[in-house]
Amino acid sequence: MFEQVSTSENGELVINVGPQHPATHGVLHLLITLNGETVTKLEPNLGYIHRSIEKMCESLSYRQFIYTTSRMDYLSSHINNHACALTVESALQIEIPERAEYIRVIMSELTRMASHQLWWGAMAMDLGALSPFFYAFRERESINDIMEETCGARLTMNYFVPGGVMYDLHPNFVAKVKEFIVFFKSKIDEYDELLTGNIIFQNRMKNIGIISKEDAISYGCTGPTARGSGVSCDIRKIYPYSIYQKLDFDEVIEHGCDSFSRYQVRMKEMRQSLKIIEQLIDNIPKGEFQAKTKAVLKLPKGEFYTRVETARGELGVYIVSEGGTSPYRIKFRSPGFSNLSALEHMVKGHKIGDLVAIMGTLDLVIPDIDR
Amino acid sequence: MITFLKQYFKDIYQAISSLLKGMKLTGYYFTHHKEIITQQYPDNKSTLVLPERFRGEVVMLHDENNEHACTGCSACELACPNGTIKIINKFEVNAEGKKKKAIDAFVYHLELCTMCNLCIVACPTDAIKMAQTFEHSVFDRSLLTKQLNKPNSKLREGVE
Amino acid sequence: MGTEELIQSIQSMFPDASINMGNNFPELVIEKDSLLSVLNQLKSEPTLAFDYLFCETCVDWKSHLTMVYHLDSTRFRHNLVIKTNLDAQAPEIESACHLYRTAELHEREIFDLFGVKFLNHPHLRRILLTDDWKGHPLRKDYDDPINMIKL
Amino acid sequence: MDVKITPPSEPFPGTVHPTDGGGVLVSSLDEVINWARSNSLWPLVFGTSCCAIEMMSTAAAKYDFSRFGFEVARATPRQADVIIIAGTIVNKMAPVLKRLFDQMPDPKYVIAMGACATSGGPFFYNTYSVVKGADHIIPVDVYVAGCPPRPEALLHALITLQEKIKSGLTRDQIRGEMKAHGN
Repeated sequence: MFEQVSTSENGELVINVGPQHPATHGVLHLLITLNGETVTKLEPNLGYIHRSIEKMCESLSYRQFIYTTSRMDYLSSHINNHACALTVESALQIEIPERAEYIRVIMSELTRMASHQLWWGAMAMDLGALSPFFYAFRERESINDIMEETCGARLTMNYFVPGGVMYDLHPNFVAKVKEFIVFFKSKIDEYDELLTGNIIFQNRMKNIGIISKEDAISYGCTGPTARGSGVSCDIRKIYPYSIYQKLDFDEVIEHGCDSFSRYQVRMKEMRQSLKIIEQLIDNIPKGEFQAKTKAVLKLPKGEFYTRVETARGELGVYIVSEGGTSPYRIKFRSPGFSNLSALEHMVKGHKIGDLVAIMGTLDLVIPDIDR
Repeated sequence: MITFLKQYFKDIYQAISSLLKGMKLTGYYFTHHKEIITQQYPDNKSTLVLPERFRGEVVMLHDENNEHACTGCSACELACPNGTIKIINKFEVNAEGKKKKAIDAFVYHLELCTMCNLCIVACPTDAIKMAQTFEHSVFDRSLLTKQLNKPNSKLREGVE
Repeated sequence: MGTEELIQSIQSMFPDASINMGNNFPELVIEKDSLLSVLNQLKSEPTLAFDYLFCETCVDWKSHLTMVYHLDSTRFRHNLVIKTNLDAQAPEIESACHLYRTAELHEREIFDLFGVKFLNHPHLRRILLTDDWKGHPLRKDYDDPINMIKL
Repeated sequence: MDVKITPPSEPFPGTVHPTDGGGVLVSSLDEVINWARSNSLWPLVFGTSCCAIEMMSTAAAKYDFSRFGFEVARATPRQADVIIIAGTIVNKMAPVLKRLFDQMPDPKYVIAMGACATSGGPFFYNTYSVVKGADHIIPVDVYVAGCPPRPEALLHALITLQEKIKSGLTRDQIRGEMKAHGN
């Protein structure tokens, strides 16, 4: 299993990165073949956090299986829960109250921002800049406080249930989110000042990890990874779900195809998320927050697929139902899995030192890849 | 050659000036520590208030007569996705000579619990709720398996 | 192109195959031998241009396995599901990874969890589980009395 | 094949001979060493899943575990004193964890953070690849429940570990004492 550092016949060196490595953000194992310092081959070895979620869900009911998905891509747990709840609702044709839709979208966008903040801090730390990590976590904590007050947890919420949300909003929620919007707008400018404008950082990120538009599509890249290469793939725009079609926001697309454009996509997405929340926060409709549903949910026989946009890209939930109380087969099409497959294409020909700068902009969450 | 040198020094100047710009921000926060956000955790224990919805662990509510509202219907046990709750029932003979179901032990595996709140939602009599305690560090894992009903506790009158 | 038109044009392209509307996407059921030619035609036909394979998976129906391909067109934004049945004992199918690069990892995962053998795949090995793992865990008849504790 | 182990005729060099009563100087020196050890624990960066994010939060500005001397998070096991198992351990990862633990210099401590590391947690039932508790692989000193535990809960675990180090007792001694006190 552990292939030792070895040299192949033509003098190329094979080294292991991971599974315990600070820059892989988890337990990713990469087998890298080097010619001198240049990467000639890269092979991911997954499964160090393969928790058999798909098998597990086959024995859980439709109310219960949602909690496992919070642990899949834990940085966008609300959005994962949203995808599952949407699948069940569309299969049972449950109409959810408008208030619940508004709450869901606000929560999703807050999650997206928190995820991008963490990515920003962690990526900068990988490149050797330590202080962005602390700035990013300072802002992230204020999102966590808002979440905790309403959802009851900081990371793995289990707040979206089939039919709506679990509780109503906390009375302080609206005021706190408004406070956060003002607070974060100034901080995001600080982020740009601190890192984006830095020439050293820009030179480090530009012209590495290039993937063309056609390749990005062929490799199945989604999310900011593909949008940095000019692919329009925001599910919120092209196949709108929930109330996204009513909202005014832009799909951020950059055409640089390199690490820096992927970086910029995420920075601009944070501003778009703020814009979405600003539109919603003042006019959350009054009313019910949860539709009346049966105690035991039974999906009709058939196959159901839902696509949502998480912070990392397109998440698909594919449920095959036999008419029972638990899914016959469930498949999570996770964004990280496909984005990772493009890593070899991006890294090939670059120096080993650039690996971290390229992998950082893919924003991989390993439990999301392994499931 | 001249243009190359010009570009070279220009690059160095830009790099240093943009670096200083970022350093200025850090320097600002270093000297203006009006917004200290660090919590002094073990020292602020007396003043630390967690949000009331925070899910720390499942507890069973007992009143002053050592009575609870759990009928032993196992709705929570069925709702739990990963077998955290085990209810062991017994049959008690009441004053009229009828057999009545009551809980013998409400076993709660805190080490398995994911605080998903499904058991609280499922409970028809509101016998259990989430507590805000979070200090669950122990030296031995078996201490995390708890019995939630207190010894000699009874079902409250009128709860069906 | 609307969904009705899409179904009609695909039906006229493949008169032998059956196509009907599923819950979310139109579903095309084909023979497993014709998979590569069907995918090739769907990808190269300029009015269809299915250039993005967004999900590839397998379902175990005990009597047989079903491969499910979800296709999307980034130009026209229409979707199609392709299904093909495989034999449960010795499942074999042509690999799609020369048409869609993303299939490479997906197929390794399916090989790992279902045991489907993909012909002409560049390196078909286990990806999620260790190399010495016995069995394919997402099969319905998989049983592991040591690791799996049933609730 | 029969192998007989014959006891050495003279004591192995460096063997500590038990003395009556122990030395006053040495035992108080032990306390000083334990105190110093407990206040400069260097954790290994070992996060596999969700709990790793809470571990990062604990390292960040709001909770800041450097107030207790834990801030020097090391990426290599050879420089670390305590391994915080933050996340699920699966069968494929188990040998890696064991190897990391073996590479750490003595004295070494282990904190199992969260439900997955304590007992398999959310993935205890119906999974084929999850190790049901990290203590099947390496000995664990402190268990923290929660999914994931709050940063304060992790701090509490670290303070609990400090207490243990200061007391100078081993895992078995602590369990024995707990049994003696009826816990």
